[in-house]
Amino acid sequence: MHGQRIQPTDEQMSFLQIVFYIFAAILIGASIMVVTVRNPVRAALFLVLAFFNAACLWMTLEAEFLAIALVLVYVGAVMVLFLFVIMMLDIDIAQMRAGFTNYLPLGIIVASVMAGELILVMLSGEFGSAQMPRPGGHGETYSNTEALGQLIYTDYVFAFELAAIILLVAIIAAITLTLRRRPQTRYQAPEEQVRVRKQDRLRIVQLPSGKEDDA
Amino acid sequence: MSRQILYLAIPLLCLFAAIISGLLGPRIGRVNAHRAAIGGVGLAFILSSIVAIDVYFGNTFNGTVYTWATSGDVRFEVGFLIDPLSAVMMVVVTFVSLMVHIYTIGYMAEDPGYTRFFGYIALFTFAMLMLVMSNNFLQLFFGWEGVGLVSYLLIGFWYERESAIRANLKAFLVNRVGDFGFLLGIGAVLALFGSLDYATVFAAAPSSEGLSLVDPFGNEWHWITVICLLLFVGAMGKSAQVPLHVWLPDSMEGPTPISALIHAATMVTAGIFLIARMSPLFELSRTALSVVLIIGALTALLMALVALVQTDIKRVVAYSTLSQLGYMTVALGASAYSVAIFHLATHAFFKALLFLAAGSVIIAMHHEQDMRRMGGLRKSMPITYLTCVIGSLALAGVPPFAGFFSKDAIIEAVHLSTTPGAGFAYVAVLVGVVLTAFYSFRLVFMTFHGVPRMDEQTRSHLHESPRVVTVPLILLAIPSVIAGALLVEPALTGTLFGSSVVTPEGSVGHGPAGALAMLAHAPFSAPLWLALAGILVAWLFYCARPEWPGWVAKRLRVVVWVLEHKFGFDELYQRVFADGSRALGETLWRWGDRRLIDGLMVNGTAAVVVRASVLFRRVQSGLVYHYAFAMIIGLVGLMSWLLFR
Amino acid sequence: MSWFDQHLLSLVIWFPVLGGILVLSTGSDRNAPVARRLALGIAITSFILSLPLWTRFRLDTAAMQFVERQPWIDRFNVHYHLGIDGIAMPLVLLTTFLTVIVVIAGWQVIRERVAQYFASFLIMEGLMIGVFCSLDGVLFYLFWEAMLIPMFLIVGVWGGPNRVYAAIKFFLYTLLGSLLMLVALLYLYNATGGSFNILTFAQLPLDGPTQLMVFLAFFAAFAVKVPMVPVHTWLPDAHVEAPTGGSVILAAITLKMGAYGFLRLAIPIAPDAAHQLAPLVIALSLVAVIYIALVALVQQDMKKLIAYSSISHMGFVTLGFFIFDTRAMEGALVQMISHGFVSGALFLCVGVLYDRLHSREIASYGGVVKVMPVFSFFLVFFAMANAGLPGTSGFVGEFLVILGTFSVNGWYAALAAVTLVVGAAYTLWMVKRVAFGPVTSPAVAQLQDLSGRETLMLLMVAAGVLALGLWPLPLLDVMHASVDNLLAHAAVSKL
Amino acid sequence: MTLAQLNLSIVGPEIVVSVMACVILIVDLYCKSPRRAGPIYPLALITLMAGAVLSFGQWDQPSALALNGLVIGDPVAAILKAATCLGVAGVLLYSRDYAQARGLWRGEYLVLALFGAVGMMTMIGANHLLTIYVGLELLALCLYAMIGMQRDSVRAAEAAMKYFILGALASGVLLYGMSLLYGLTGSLALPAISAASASLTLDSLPLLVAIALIVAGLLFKLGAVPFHMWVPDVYDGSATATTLYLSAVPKLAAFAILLRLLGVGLGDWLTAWQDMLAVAAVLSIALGNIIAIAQRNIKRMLAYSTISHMGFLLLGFLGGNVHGYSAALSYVVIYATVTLGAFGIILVLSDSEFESDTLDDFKGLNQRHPWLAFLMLIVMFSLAGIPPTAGFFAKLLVLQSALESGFVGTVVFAVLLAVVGAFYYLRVVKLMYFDSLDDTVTSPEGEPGPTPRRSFLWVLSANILLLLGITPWVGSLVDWLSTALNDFGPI
Amino acid sequence: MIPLSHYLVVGALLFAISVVGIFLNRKNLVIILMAIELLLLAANMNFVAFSHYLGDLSGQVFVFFILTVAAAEAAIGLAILIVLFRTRRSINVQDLDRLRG
Repeated sequence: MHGQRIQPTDEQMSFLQIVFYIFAAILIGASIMVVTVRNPVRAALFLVLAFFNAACLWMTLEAEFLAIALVLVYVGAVMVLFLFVIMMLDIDIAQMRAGFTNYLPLGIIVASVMAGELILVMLSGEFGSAQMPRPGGHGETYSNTEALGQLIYTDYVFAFELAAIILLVAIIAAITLTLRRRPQTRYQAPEEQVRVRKQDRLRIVQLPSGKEDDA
Repeated sequence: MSRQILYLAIPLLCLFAAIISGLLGPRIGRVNAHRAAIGGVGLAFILSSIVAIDVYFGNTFNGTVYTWATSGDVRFEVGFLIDPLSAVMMVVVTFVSLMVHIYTIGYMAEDPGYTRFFGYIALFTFAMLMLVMSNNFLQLFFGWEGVGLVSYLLIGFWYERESAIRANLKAFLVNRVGDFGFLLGIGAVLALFGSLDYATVFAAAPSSEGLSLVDPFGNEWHWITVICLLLFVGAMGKSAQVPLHVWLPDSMEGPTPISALIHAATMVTAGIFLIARMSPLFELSRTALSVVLIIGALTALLMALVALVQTDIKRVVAYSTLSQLGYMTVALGASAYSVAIFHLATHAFFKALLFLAAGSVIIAMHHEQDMRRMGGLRKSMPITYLTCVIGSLALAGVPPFAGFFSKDAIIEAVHLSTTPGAGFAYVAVLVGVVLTAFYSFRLVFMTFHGVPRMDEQTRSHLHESPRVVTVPLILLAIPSVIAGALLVEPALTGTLFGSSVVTPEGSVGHGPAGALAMLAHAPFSAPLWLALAGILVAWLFYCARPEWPGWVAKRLRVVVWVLEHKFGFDELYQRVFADGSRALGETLWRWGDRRLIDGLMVNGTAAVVVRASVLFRRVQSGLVYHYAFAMIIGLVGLMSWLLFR
Repeated sequence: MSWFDQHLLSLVIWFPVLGGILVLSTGSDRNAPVARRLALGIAITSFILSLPLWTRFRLDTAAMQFVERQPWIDRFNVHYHLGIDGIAMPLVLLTTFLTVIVVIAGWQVIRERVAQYFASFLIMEGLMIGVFCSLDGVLFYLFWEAMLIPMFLIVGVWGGPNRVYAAIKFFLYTLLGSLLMLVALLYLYNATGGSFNILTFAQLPLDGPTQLMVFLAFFAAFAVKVPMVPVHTWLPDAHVEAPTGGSVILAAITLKMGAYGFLRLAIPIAPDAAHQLAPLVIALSLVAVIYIALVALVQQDMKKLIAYSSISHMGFVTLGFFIFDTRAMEGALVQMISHGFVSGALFLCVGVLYDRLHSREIASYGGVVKVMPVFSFFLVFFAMANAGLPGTSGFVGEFLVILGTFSVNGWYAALAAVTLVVGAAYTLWMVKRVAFGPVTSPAVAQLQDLSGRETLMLLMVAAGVLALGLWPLPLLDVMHASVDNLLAHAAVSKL
Repeated sequence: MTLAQLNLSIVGPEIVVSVMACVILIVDLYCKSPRRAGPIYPLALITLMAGAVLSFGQWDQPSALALNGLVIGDPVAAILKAATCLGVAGVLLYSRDYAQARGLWRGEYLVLALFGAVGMMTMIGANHLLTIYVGLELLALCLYAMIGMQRDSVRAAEAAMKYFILGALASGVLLYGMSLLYGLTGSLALPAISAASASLTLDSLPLLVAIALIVAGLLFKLGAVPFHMWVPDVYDGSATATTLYLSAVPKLAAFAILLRLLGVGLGDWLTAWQDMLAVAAVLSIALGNIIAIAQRNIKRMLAYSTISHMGFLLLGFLGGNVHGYSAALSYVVIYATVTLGAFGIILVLSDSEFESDTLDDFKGLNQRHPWLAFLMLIVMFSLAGIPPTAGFFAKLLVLQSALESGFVGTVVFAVLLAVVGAFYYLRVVKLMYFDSLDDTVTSPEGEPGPTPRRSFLWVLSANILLLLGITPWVGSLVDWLSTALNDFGPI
Repeated sequence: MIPLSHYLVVGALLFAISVVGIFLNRKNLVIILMAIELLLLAANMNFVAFSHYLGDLSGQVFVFFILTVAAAEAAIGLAILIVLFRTRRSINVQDLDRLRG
């Protein structure tokens, strides 16, 4: 690890706390909106909002690289993909609401039971500030990205390679699933291209020379 | 050793005869079949006689032929006990059987089942010999059931007749009820004595007298009484004692020679023989003797009464047999075992005679058995008539015919008996004498005297039976006349049976011991006069005043109705046991097996599972949010359980 | 011991199984004659192979004989462990003998999938023998359950109209019981500290409640198989629907497997529980004897009647076992063998009629003796044997059981002896309605008497019935040592 | 850090297969031809064989860590990896005709299948939460895509979507649980997690929640109740070839992560998850067997049967000891073999127009194809656990281990429900053997139906007869499989 | 001082919301896909928080991989969505019921 840990001062902490609660509140609110809102486009935008806030929270946890990656990967790529699909599919939003409220109470009950239990557990003391105090911040020379990179390319190289494969699979899968060969569309045929021979490309036509013009 | 081979030869000859004539009959032809059978049985008769003479000179035998099985500490063996009792029985059995064989040649001449019939009766002789020659309970039971089997086969001989096959089933089942007791009796013997060998059992019996048995319900039973009563149940079945008598009249569905052989002379007396054999045991139980006595008396009386109203010639003889078996049982109950066997022997001759005579009549009448359609046959069938009269006189107990001596001895023995119930028995046997005389001469008069009542065609063809029929009649008539006089003395003094039958002091009576003395005493005793009175009444009713029976019947309508329904035993059994068990079986099957077990438990479970399947299947709604919901509920459940358990 | 002795049991088990596979390989029905002959040859050979089991059997010991033991699954200490004693040996011979009969019985009758039919029986023969020979819990269970598969197919493929229901019922019923047995076996394995040896199980000290549970688990398996009331209802269905050979094997052998299980497993392993529950078992047995006999009385279908009669007779067997008396137990064992012959023969008789008229209804017949005298002779003979007539094998068992029972409890004996009457009633009433009386229909009048093949097979069984009835001593001699040993073992409490 | 320290040979099979998958992808690009089958199919088979051989070569090596502790190489991993490769090869063998007839037989399909295999092998060798997760996702993504590849099928799309949503949900749950575990133990490596048990007891509520979440995620992967609902729909909706792929082989990997996570990672907190697994096992056996009865579609029926089998598999885990794990290992290996056979037969019977997937399609099979009927018979009895098939021994082993751990009631219950289960297996046998090929079936002149490739039939027969044929040698197999777990545990 | 538990509570709430969101939504598959993203975010939140408080970077590495996988997952999920839409002309969750029973 690079750099030195710096103990934060109280003021910083209180500022951090305010930031934390604001972002956390927005994050939760945005999440609720994602699952309840009627319009998928809006849901996607709320999700973007949630991600932004999550990224901010991660910043408070000194996970700068991940925070940036979240915004870049998620907001920049994945959410765009979502929006793209939503637009492409052009779904009738009007009928998307019916019946929702019928299940809402049940959903709230289940959610509150689950959230209740989880919160109970989280607050049960094991993760309190006494048991797990907040470590000091890193020094200025510390680079989160570099540290991560060190790990990823050494200790976790196997996982990294696998992640590469996963991405490859995703590419293959996405293409095979969605690529439609319309008969009227013209495609490249690489196998044909490779197999091609000179004769196929160039037909030498013997034209009689020196003929007279057709009229 | 050579004796042993001799003993072995007697039953085995009959067995081989049976196999040859019965199984190979269709191959070797009728004549050879009956030759084989008669040859075998005849030889057996000769050998039996030799054995009897041998025994007379004191050469008894008790030994094992082979070990049938061993189990635990008990050896089950097959062996012979040759003593006076078995010797007498062997001679009687083989003689009557031989006669029946010969008679059959004529009687069954036209029957398609000729060879089969010979096979059966030879087999019967085998089984009966095994029964009487046995030295242990196991073999006794073997013979016992063997004769039952043949009886079953023979009653149903004419298998196409519904009544015949009903009768044989009935006979077998009623006998099985007896065997039920018998087998348990054997079980009791084994449980008490640890052996099934007569000699061992009898030797141990006196010392076991005081033992009692406590059943799981806390009742205390006297061991010997239990054994004797159970054995007597067996005897009741085979010897057709009330209330297990119902099969015997029906068994007349079989061919007449069978009625003579099995259902008069031999098999039905097996029960009498059994108790005589078991006399050392029965002597130890007054309770058992008393039961024997009363059952015997009841049988003697009730069956004689039923005989009064029968119109079927064979049924009259059958009921008379029942009644006479009752007499024998009475004698047993009075501890006069030798007398019972004596009566058994004489009865065998004259009853076989009567049956065969009846058979002769039936042949002449073209298988018509109703006496109301007979009459006046004496002219066309003199030999039959004569022998029939001899048989009837013997049956009625008129001196000096055989029946007189034996029956008189029984009456005397009952008179002297101190067994509880003897008073009733005495009255019963005396009344029985009148009735016996009446119904036997009713038969004679209705059949041979008076006006012929048959149709014209039958009458024109009436003629005496062929010689194969009449010769046995004559041969049987001879012992019917003389056997009593010859045997009475040794039988009553105990010399005939020696130690093979217990003869308690004072059981036979101290009256006149010799035949002549008895004859001389006869006019001064009640039975003779009672018999004569019975004959007289029969003459009045059926010869002199033929209108009287109808008049009496009208007056005593209820009595006649009861008698014609044989006291309702048949109906009762049919309703209660036959129909009852069938109804019970039906109920158990329908409700128990099908509804409760199969319907409710087996198929019910299956149905519940299938229902559950269909029900649970609906949970799989196909909607992804339901699936997710299930997962989340499962997750919450797991979490809650772990957290709050 | 020679090599031959050491591997004799394996030979007797696997020869028919491999033979069955060989028969199976003859394939389609075009080769049916080959399949038949091959099957008969294999059946006869395996019968002959099994004979040395008798001739070389030592009567003076209760120990297992012809033992063969090889490790099989080391991880569970499972062995390929075979051996027979005086209880098992007669059953093995019965199996090999009856398979010959069954092959003869199916000779002409089975016209479809002939090879599969005979192969099923041969394979089943080996598996059933395996049950009787196994001394290892897993091996026992393996054979026990594997036998269900061919039987299931036999009932289902060649059976009657309601065969599917019957086959599935048979299978599931039996499976239910046997799975509980499996649990018990596994439990014992854990309790012994890692052994599946049945002989070790028998020596295992178990406390009272455990014994009770183990016994009940075994009881579930064996009671179903025997079958005892009230888990008997699979049997009438399976019997009725099965083809003749199937019924014969079902009645003659498979039921014995249940009874055998009591002796080999349930009683030795849990003697105290066995004593404790003996009244229950006896009560069920007596219910079987009487209740089932009454039910049999009203059956309209011959096979059903005989099936119920089987249950009733097997009641005698369980009664004899749980009286804990030498005579009763030996009687029960003789009854097992005898019942194998007699009920098998009765099913063969019904099969003979069924092949001709394709009806098992009693009402369809009547007066058969007129047209089929030889057949009727056998029918009456076997009926009498079924009714326990002395001189036939049917008597020996009943006699000994009743005698043995009487020495323990007279009332039990009295109730058991009711079968003398009711047993005769249902059997002979059926005979009466089928064989006797006037010829009822033109179809009956057309019936042909037994062919030589049918006569032969019935004659073979009849000879067995008669021989056993007249001289059961050799059979009993085989059992004495083992039965005494078993009773002595069961008499010693494990608590 | 040197290359030697990475211990690359342990991940050799994964490397070979993934590299070859890329190669195939490229080859496919240039050899596409509608007429010729092309070289990719044999290439894929060779790849898998090579993977199998490489994996199998390690089975007697001592346990060792590789790639900085992300991966472990031990005998059980070697066996399971080899089995995975062979299983996938089998799947490809069986699927060929069927998939070709439906236009599924494309390079992408094979490549995805191979990458899926890589995912499974990764899971099998995982020694680290991250490896588990990545492997899991790799497999899952391949499966989603493979199901969805039958693009013209409404059912396949629906199945893919359902699988995707539920699978993602389960992954999320698992991840969340992993995150808690990470927080509690401060480590992602399984041995380290296990070592934390010295200080971390079950009084810790977050630990309990973490265990619950992880178990839930694992149960989903197995398809145990109540996380089973995807199973029938996905089995049913997918093309049979894909069903074959996702039903047989991934269970091996699922077993492996169960083994790694519960056996190593959470092994010391046995009491927390033992009962959960028992409940899930009982519910799975019950529900699976009961609902299967009402099915008319054999794929759905087999799906429910799978659920019940996973219940049985869980029984092996109840004891939390090596004994039980080895039983479960035998169970899963035998199960995979049976399933391959079952779907293999369905594949044989299907042809280009005809999906032989309803029960009625099996009517009278004995008359048409006695041999196939016989094979199916073995499969069915093996699934039902009737001796002498291998299925019996599998059941025997897990029941024994559960009993040994004192779960008597559970075992009795399981056993009783196995009877219910036997019913629907028997029904298939009944249809094949007892029913005749009557009017309901399409071919009126008794035309023999599709004629499978001879080589295919050989492989199928060998596969299925194995179930019967190992009986005499089952001892060696079981012994061998249990030695694989002899020195199992955290290194 | 922000205790670790507060971050965890945020994560727990996100988890609960997203989980409920998955089954609450009956109309639009896209929103379900988004809920899944939220679910992963919840896990990520935990990892990052733990990573920070433990002073151990491996949690962040894990998140890195989760992000990668999530992106791949989103791509495939959307691809399947498109396939579904093409065959069914609907992405209504309630229409997704051909397979059942």
